[in-house]
Amino acid sequence: MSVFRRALIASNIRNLECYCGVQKRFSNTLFDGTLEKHRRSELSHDREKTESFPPFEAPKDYKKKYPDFLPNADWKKRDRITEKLERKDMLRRRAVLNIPEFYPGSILAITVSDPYAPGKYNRFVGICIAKNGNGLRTSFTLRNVVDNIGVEILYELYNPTIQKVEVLKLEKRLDEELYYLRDCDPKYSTFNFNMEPVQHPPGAPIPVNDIVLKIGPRPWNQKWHRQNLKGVEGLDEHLREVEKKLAEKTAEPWEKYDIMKTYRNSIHEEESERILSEVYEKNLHNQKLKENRKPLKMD
Amino acid sequence: MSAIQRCSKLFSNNLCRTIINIEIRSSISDYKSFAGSRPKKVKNRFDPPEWFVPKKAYNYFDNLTPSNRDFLKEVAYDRYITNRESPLVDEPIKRNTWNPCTKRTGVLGVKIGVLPQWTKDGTKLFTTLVQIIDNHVIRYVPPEDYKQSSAATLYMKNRNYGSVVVGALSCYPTSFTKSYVNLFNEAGVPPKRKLTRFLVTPDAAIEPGTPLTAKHFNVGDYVDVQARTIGHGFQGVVKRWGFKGGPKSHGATKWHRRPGTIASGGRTGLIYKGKKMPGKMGNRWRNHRGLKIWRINYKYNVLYLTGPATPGPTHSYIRIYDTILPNLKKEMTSKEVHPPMPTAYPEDFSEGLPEEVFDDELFQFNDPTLMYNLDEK
Amino acid sequence: MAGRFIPELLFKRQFGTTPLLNEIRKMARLRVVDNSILGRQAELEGKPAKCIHVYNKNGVGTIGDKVLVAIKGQKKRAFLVGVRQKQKAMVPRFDSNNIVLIEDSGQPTGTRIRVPIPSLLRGKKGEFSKILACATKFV
Amino acid sequence: MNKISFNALKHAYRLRHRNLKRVQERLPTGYRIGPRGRIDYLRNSVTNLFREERVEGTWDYLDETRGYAELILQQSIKNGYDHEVTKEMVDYWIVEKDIIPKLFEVLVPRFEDYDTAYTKLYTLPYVYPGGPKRMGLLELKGNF
Repeated sequence: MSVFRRALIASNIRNLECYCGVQKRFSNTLFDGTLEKHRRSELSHDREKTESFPPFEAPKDYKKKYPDFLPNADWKKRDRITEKLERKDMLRRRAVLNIPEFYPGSILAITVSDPYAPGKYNRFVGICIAKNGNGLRTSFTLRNVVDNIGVEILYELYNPTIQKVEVLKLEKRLDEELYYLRDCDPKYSTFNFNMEPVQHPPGAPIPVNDIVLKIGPRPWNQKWHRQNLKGVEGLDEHLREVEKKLAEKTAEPWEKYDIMKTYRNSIHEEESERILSEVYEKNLHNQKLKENRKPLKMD
Repeated sequence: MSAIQRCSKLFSNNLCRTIINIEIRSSISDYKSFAGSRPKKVKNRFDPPEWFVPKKAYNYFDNLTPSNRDFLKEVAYDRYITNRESPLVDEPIKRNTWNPCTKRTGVLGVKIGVLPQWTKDGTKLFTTLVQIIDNHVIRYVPPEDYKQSSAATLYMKNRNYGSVVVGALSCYPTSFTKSYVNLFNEAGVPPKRKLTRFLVTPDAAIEPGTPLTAKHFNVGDYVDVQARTIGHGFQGVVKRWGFKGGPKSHGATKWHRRPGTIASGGRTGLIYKGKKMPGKMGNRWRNHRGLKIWRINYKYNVLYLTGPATPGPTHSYIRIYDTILPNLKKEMTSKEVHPPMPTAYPEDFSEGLPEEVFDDELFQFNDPTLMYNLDEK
Repeated sequence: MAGRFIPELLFKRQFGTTPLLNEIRKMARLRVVDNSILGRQAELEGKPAKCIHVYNKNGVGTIGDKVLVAIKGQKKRAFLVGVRQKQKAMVPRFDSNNIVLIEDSGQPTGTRIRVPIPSLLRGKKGEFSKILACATKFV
Repeated sequence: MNKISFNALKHAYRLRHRNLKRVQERLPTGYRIGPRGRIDYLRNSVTNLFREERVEGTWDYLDETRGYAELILQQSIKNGYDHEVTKEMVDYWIVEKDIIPKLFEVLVPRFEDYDTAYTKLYTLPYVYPGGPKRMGLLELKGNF
């Protein structure tokens, strides 16, 4: 009897393996779990040492401060070692370049080395309208109106040609993406290149600018009425009845409540804490290095 | 339908299914007994060749008590690690120098992802990361013997190539059949999950049991890559070949994703060979040649190769070997440092290794920000 | 694409506009950004310049390419100095497709460009240097 | 709902959702199918689970509901009914409103100290005669 019981338990375990986050990606791939087993296997001649996680607990605001350290949640592209190597590169770059925290809606000034410009550098000021990607692929877009024409530039955050990132005004907007500024009055996306930075006291909460803009006449760049935007009003003036009905038809209000979907598309707390504590440890290490450097410069 | 499968319909519970699993697994694993059950055996196209060794065995490991399981692990560890008779202790094969005509062995890696990197002129490039986990040489067959074996094709018989079998990912021997585990006796390494074969010239002969790591390659060299592409299953003509299909509306009935005519009538009245049709898409062997090694991580044995377009999904096997492209070979010969022959041994790195090595043109993230020189135009 | 520069009263679309690729091919409407009289008049009339040909192998124009345009019943050559299409990192994207008209001799028709032009055009030489001479601002 | 930060699930879950094609419920307007029908089915089965504490059905469907039930329990233990987003979530997912007090007065105190998953899924024998459906039984732990 006991043999059968064990066989039953064994079958359950095998059952578990095919679901427990180690699902096979394609027919010609390894299970995640088996690969991890082999990396740390005793029989391996160059096996990886099990690393103890740093005892530090990252501050709570780190998740908002450093969102680009959290990897892509697409499980088909994930790998532990790749993410670790990527994070190392990011931290190395951050030790050289000071990258302050900013959000879509805050006003930035970016200085880039440019081989064609007279001083070999180029400075651009604008409002951050989107922040995309994660890891080394993080990018953001700045928008400004220069000489009555809208200009947008996409910057890669970890590009080695970026010399300086200045935050002139730190604030948030009601939406995560502000592409609708393209169809609003140009005065809302006009910023002076010689603008003086607004000081943000350290530790204070980030102010939310709850300005609601009026959208311009059609044609629009995108179908704004289908996007549930909070920072825009006056959309109904420009819509016909057919379009309103279509918008109702295509809306998916239940998608907001699909909690397993949000769980699968995000990185859960335990994992993000583990990643951010690593970042925190490295930051502390860098600070110590800086403090030690100061007396050296005095000599 | 076998009697066991039929009974699964009648007494369908979990216990019964496990027993069926055992039956089916054992029948597959012990191939000979399965074949022996038929008195008259007709040779089939899908039958395995004579030298085929059945690999998978029923995993009795789960049914053991934990203490017994640990004991078996200890025995395997003692045999393969602590009391291992290293084949390298014997008189090693003579090491030759590298020349452009030599073909060295390759390695069997696992693709682990794609990352962007930047060069020192500020241009961005995507690199594929390949990890080399636990590779060993399992067997070397010199050209004279290899030509006479049944596995050699006409191509191999006309050329003077020996064969090297390389294995990756060591396992405990309990999960494999006895005949499969015995393949690794010569090398004295634990049985491997995956095996491949590379053809080598006789001057690159290598002893069984030699470990292969990321040190096998130098930064700045060029490699070729072989892997299976992402499998998409059975697909229609629109996804597989990019046909246009039909209109979505305007009175189209059942004519949205169809191929149209496949041949004309008249004199020929036949469909040409190679006509693009629905079928299984992907999961085929594909080559990618002339990829540069930009960066090597010795701590985790990771290579950074050019391009996001290396075949296969993440966590798939990938074969890597020196390039065969003549122009890139010339470039490699003109360099001062040639690839290690037949592979890098630990005595070559007695001074110790850095954690990472970069190509000269690649930007390191420790470096200061790229500035352009004011004098340049 | 070009609806922005046409007076709303004259022409109002009654059909939906899907997100555009904003590619500059033949028949694409372009905006003249130099201070030439020809360009100014065409804009006021509501008949902007129309691309007839792209001097390019793939037929899709990008920043720095030369195009042939039809403007007020004339054929004119022009250079693209800013496009609406999505660009690579560090390359600016503008809200309209901007061109600068040139004569057959290669001399620009206007004397001054009214909008900023991308900085990477400064790397171009030869025919383009005359256009760079009348630029006011780089971005 | 996007603002919620979830903790790790303790049970084995599938990395891709199931479409639940066979969900077809009659409505006055017609059949309810597609992603909306899927969510509506799951809402009903989650409320059923909290009411009965033990539900039988096809294994695949129960496995799908299990994740939702676990997350709702996890969040209601963590935040309570006063939390704005959790309240909205619970109000949507529990269709019969008399279960909500049960969730916070009975189930939350029961599962507060659990380190493991809150539910358990068993396999049941195949139904004969019938199709080759894998049947299952989903229950809340600690029910009597």
